[in-house]
Amino acid sequence: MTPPAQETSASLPTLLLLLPFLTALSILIGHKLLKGASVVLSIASAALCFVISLMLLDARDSAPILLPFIEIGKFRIALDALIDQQSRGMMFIVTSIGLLVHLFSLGYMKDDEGKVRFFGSLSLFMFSMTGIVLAGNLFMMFIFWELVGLSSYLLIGHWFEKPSAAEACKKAFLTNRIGDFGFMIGILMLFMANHGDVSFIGLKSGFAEGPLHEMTQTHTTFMMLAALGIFMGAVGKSAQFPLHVWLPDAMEGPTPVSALIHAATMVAAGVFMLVRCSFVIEASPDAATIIAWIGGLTALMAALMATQQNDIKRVLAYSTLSQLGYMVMAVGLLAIQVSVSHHEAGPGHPAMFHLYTHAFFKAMLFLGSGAIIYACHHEQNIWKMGGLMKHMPVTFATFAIGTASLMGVPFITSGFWSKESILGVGFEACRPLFWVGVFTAMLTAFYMTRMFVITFLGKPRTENAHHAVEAPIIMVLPLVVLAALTVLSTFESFNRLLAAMIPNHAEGHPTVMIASIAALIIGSGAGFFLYKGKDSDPLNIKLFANKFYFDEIYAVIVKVLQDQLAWVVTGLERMFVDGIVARLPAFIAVRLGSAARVLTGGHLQAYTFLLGAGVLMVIYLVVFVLPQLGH
Amino acid sequence: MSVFSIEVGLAILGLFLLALEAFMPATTRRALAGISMGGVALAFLLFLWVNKSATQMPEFLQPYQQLDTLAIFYKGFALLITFLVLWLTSQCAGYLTKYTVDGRLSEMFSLPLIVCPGMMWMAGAKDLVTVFVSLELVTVSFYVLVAFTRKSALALEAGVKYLILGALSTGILVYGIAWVYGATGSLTFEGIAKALANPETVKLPVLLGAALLLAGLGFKVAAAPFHMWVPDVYQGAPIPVTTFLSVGSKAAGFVILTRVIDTFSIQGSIIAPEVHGLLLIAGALTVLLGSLPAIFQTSVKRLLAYSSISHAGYLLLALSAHGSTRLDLSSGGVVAFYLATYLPMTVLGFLVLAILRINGGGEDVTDFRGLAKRSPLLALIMTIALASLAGLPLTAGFMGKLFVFLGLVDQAAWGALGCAVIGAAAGFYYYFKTILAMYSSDVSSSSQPIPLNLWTKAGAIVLAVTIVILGVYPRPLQSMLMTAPATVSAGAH
Amino acid sequence: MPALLFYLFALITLGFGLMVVLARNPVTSALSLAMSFVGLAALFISLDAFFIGTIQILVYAGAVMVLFLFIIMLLDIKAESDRMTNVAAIVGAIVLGSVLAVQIATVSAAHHQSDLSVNDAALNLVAAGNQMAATKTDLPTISKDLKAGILPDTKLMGLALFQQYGFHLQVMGLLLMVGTVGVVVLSKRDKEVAR
Amino acid sequence: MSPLEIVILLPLLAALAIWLGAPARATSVGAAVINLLIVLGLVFGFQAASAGKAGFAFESARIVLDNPAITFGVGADGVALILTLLTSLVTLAAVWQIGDDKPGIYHISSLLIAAGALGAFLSTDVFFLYAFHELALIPTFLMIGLYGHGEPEHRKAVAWKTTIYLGAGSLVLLAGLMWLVLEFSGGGKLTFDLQALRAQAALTPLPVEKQAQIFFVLLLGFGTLVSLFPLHSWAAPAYATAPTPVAMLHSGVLKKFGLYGLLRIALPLLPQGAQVAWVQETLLFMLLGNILVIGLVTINQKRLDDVLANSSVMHMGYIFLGLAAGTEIALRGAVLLMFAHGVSIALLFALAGRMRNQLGTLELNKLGGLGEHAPAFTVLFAFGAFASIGLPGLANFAGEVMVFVGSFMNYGSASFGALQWAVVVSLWGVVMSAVYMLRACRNIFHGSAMTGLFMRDPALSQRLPLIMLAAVLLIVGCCPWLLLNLLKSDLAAVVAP
Amino acid sequence: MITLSHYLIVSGLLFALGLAGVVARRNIIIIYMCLEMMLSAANLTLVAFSRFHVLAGLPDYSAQALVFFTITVAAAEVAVGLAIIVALYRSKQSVEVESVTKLQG
Repeated sequence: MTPPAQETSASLPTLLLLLPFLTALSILIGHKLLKGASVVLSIASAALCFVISLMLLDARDSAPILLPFIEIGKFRIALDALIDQQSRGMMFIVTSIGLLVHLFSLGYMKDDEGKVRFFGSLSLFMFSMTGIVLAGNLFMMFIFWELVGLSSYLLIGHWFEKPSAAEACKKAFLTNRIGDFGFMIGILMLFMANHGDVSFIGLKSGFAEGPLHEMTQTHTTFMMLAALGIFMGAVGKSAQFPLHVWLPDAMEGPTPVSALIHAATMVAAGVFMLVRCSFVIEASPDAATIIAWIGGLTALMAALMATQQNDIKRVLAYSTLSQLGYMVMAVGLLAIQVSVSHHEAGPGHPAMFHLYTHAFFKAMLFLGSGAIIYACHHEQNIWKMGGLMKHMPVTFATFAIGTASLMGVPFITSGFWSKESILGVGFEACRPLFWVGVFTAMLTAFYMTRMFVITFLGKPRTENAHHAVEAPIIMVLPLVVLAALTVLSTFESFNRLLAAMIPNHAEGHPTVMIASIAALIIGSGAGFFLYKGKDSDPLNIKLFANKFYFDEIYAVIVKVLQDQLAWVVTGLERMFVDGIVARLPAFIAVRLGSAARVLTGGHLQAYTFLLGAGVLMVIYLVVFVLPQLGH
Repeated sequence: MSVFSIEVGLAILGLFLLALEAFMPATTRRALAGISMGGVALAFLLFLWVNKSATQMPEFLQPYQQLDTLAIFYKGFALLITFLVLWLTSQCAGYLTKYTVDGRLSEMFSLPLIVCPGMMWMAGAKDLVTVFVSLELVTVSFYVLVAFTRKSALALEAGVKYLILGALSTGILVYGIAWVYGATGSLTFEGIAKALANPETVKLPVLLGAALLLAGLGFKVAAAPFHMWVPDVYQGAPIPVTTFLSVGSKAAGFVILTRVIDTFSIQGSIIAPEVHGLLLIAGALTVLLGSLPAIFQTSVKRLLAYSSISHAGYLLLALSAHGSTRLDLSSGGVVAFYLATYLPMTVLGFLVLAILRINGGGEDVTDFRGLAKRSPLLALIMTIALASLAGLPLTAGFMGKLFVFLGLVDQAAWGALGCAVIGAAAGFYYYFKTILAMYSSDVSSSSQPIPLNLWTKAGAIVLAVTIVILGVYPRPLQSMLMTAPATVSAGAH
Repeated sequence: MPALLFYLFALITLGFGLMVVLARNPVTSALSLAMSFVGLAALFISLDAFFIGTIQILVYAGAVMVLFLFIIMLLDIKAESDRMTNVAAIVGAIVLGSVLAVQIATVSAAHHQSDLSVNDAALNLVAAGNQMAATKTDLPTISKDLKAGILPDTKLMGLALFQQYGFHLQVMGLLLMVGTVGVVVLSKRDKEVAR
Repeated sequence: MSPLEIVILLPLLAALAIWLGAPARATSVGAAVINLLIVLGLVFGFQAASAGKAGFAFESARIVLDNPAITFGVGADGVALILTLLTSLVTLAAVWQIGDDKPGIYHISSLLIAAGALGAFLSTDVFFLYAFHELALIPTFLMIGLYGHGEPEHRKAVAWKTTIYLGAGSLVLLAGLMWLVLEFSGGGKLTFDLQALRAQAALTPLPVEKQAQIFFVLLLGFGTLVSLFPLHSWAAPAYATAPTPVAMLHSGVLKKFGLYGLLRIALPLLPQGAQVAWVQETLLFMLLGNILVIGLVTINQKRLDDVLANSSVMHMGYIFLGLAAGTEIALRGAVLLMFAHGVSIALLFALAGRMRNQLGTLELNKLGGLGEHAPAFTVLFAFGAFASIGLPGLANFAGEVMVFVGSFMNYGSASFGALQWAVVVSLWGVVMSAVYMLRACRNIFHGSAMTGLFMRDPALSQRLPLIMLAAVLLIVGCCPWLLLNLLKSDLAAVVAP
Repeated sequence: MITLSHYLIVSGLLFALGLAGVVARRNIIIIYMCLEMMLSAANLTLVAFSRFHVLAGLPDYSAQALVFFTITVAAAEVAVGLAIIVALYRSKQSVEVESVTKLQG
């Protein structure tokens, strides 16, 4: 797969890729020497990355080869970047939020003895994430896909002494592995179908007029399976139903991690990848429909779960889930739209747009929650908070902005526009999903209001909440910056300037707008009046509180389909395989041997008899048997 | 000076020693050992030196003795093993004398000097009379030798068993000779071959004769189902005699067998297929009956007896590849090669056994415990010997097996090959059992180091090195045997 | 030889042979073995093998059997007691014996000369005598006898042994020597016991 | 005298020296280091040495026997060189981590095993290729039987099982090789020389069905040595019981001999044999047995050494997958995977051995929280573990992905054959391996430390060889082309992609 | 008319008889006698064949020479054998086969 002659030099992206890697490596090797310096190193590299990504913003589209990997004859798997509008924008999000989170962690992890390890892992994550964003072919994508899995494993398990954290990181990795299982199959199918070229450019042309083109007509199932395989990767990474269970548990990690990885960037990588491969999905309407519905389902379910959570981070986690659901749904919907009306989609992608806006405000919300938790001495239960408005004004303000734009307050928040564009597509492509989206929007408004009210309004419910003070400047600063970005990202002019995203403000159907606004009002209103001044949850719905019992169900499945099966198989293997291949022959040999010892039993008479009998046998054999055989 | 004079000279030396023993009882054992070993050594050197062309033989011997490659090889072989046996005898004189009535070993030194020419004449035999006569010379001497240390009940029992069964086999052998003679009208291999190649010859009597003859010889080489005497006799007899039996008498038996088989499966022979089939079956059976019971053995001496049975099996299988022409070695050549590799490892095994006995140990596997501590050299050498017996590559034993297996694969005798594989696999167990015991550090019967005199060391090392050399560089030996043609040239063609 | 005599001697041979196997008392067995050998010798002679027949009586019936008897007397071995008769062994023996006999009989019938009688395979002594006389290794006595139609069996035997098989004869001597030595070695008195 | 002969002889001489009383540790480590340096030199000199040559580099041949023609011939192509490198790396690590309290036989047998492996990999003559492998039989047997872990009865039983299993397997192999030799010596005199056999095979290929039969016999023979399902039941107990250096060398290096043999002898001489339907389907069935059955068995294990031992059995399946695919990419991937697996499993066994020494147990549910006290140890283990579950950036991934890709080279087709389905299933195996490895990590290093079970990081001097292995994993994982460039034409595709 | 097969069968019967005796009897001396019987049977066969294998008008004396040797060998064997048996009797006070069953397995 030979990419087109590269316009811009590969040096800049290469640097961008290697910088965090080298940082992580040097921290791994030299942490004894560097000590505190390693933190600085890590932050410095993050900052540098940010700068580079800014420089890249006005780079021309290109597909430079960064590093060789495997090259045999004309077969090659290389690390080659694909620099285009999408990757540039994504890179901006990753590096900017990454930098801010680095800074925030400086404060948040101040007195954590695993600080060095934490920053090392962060750099590793930056490296892997950059890789995903830059990836120009699916193999490279897969490589870094797994690497972000690793870094998230390390970061979730940062406090590995806590059993819950240990379990959580394991769960996250394994769930992602299951996703990658499908992802790899999808890649291989495309590899086979497209004659060994899985670079995005190659695939795109392949679908346009290459070998894949007619296959989309002739072998629909094959293409659907391929598309779903690719999608499965996203299901794992972006925690879609049914592999969504790992994300809430991932909140065991330090809050900055949750902000960066499990809200803004990594979990969004699934969506990023889907958009990258949108042509695959567009090639198969059935796949598109499935994807859209799974997205919608996730969005709805997660929102319902969120309404009953009491852990501030978990509420945010579930909202992240449901927002991701939105984006995936958007991918599916747009694909449907394109495949139905065979016109090429517009430049910007609603999913990407929502990803972009969501990244900022969700990161901010998480960091805000982090600040709150920090202030309340690592108290996470919202019912143990309250009245924080007075104690932490800045946090309050930023949090408010974030909440608003997550709920999608009309016209003034970025969240509104991005959600609008999605609902708009839904309205045209698939009505039922449109209503699902609207309902989810209402729920979103509800639970965010709920959390906001319980946390900030009313009076403190505990000592911790009472003595809460504003977080140190190093932590507040990122909040403010993010708030600014959130607000800015509302205005097209800014985005144009960034050239990161082309938000297509849906000058859409009035129904869409009315519906979403109505949803907002109903939801937030209900939330406000229901929870105003309450000290405990007035309504409790076990089903939602227990997340539809997914964990329990999965626990049973794992137990039966894996552990007990393994037990049985082990028994069978010992019994039959070893038994028949090894023990049985040995047994027979030993039996024969002991039987043969009778021949040498020590009795002279027996010997003479045997000797005579032997002679007779030989005579019989030679004289009477063998001649008949003719031999 | 001819080969024959060497043989006669040895016999005379043997008689001289007997006389010496009889008339000058004062002669020390050392002197006897010295004279006999010196004599054999001298004979061996002369043998290497003399002109070994058949014309050198006195013409009254011409009809009965031949000097082809095989004959020369086996004559040399006989001299070598006799020397080693005498050496071994002088080694374990210490404990052997405990079991002789007069505390002397004199005949143990003189009889081998008479056995040796017997074997050499067997090696060159051209007709059944010579075979019978020399074979009986050897056998009768062995009756005496086996029962020699008769104060040990086991030796005596072994003697009795060997006597009865040996005599029985002799009877069968003679009867077989009678029938072969009756059916072919000749007692010389050449004449028999000629008759066999002649399609008019009636088949049935020949087959009976062949069956009885092979049965008689099969007893001598410990082929199943005539192997049952071997474990008992080997275990009971004094170690040097056991060595002599398991190497010398086996080799002598096999040279006869080779010639007989070559005769029977001569070009166009009417009984070739039957003989071939019998060899395959008997060989496979022998391997199994030798290997599988060995799994249970606790006495190393008896273990070696069983191993010698299974090796006999491989040798029979080697003979069965008479038709195969892929190797430069004829089947007889392969047998000779195998026996040449078999000699050093077996002698080594018995040597170590003897040394243990001398140092107050027994013959059980448990007596080998901690040998690696008591004498690392001995342990290493025994390991090499056992590895070679088990047929591990880079040792002599493997080369022999390689040729045998090649022959089997070439004639596509998968069944026999399977048996051979099973036997070899079982071999891994019972040989390695001893190795494990030697290196295991848990409490041993006695743990004081074993003293080794220079000669013992030297001899042992030489033998071990021979094993390794034959294992990695068998070229000289093979090229020496390469010119061995099918040893009987029938006038038929 | 008339058929009658053949059957008589065959009967003697086999009958006393049977006695050897059956007799309880070793002495009986030994004596009947001697008798059976006498019968055998007669059979030899019926085959014109006078010399062999003679030494069969001299060596076997004479020396060997005496040796046997002597040993039996020396050790004065009792008859095998009834209770110890091993049924299995006897059955086995019968089976083996009969099967072997059948096999041999079958093959014997197949031999190409099986139905030739001694007269059919007649000796041509005169011709042989002439032939012998022609050779330079002629022994006048032999050729004279042959020409006279007498079979000088012993002389011919001697010829065979001392001309053809001289070497083997020497080996036999060696063998007998070994036998003697062996006997000496194996029956030496044990010093400790003696003392 | 070819340098390769030195490489083979050096360990043997060192072993002899130790037996004669030289200081064990110094001698063996010294020899290993020198060997490693020589091999590295060869690796760098390889391009030059093999430039423009079809056959092997650094060749030399000494005639041992005329007919059958057996020569003590050595020579290296890319595959041999890669495996030689692997051997010298693992050998160094293995002898280095042997404690000073251990008797000399530890070093002697390690060196013997190493010499056997080196000889097998570097011989260009089938006879010696076979013979050298057997050289390791007795040392392995003795080490397991005498110094293995667990009750004496248990370890003896394991030693017997291993030895007899391997012995029988190699006898079957011997039969197969002889069949091969007899068939390919073209009526003339027999030859064991690989080049000659190849020439003959190119000249007069056998009828396909006969190729299939011979290939199958060879597969059984070699497969036993590689613990190919269902001929695997010796492996897991052997590795779990064997002393650390033996476990490292045997599972890391010696086991590769079987695969090497298939690559070196079976595939080139019997190209169609492997592709005959019934052979390939049987092979696929067997390797899926390795991956699925043993994968589940591994999940069921309760002790770390059992987990590692079984996992090493399981991973053979992926290499066999590469052989079954037979495309150039897949074959090279298999070679890479052999190297990677060797390094990673050796690393893991070394660490497990240390843990056993310090903690006295490897029961997963007894351990925990080691990550707190032994961070460096934990990191090293993580390298091994994640490598073995095929994480990108560590060596195994490149190999696995090449095997998978190589199996999907029937371009343009829109349907799965047996091979492709096998790949799908074995991809699930990757998930399973993640399950047991992460479980092990979680039980050993995460959570809170169990009382009484406490260990520290090994001293740097003890850590060095392990760090070396980990570094190799990382380097090869990031730049697989370093090794792949060594493979030139010597792995021409068996089936045209 | 007495033919060759008569002799063969007689000798065969004698041989079989000897074998049967060897197997059936437990007294080693008697076993030894039976062995001698077998040898003689073989001799009879040889002589018969030699007589019927007429060379130049004479019986084939080479076969008879073999018979001569056989008889000699038999004599020597008897001597040695009886010596061994005597030795056995001295140590075991018995010449029954049951007295030699120590070596087994």
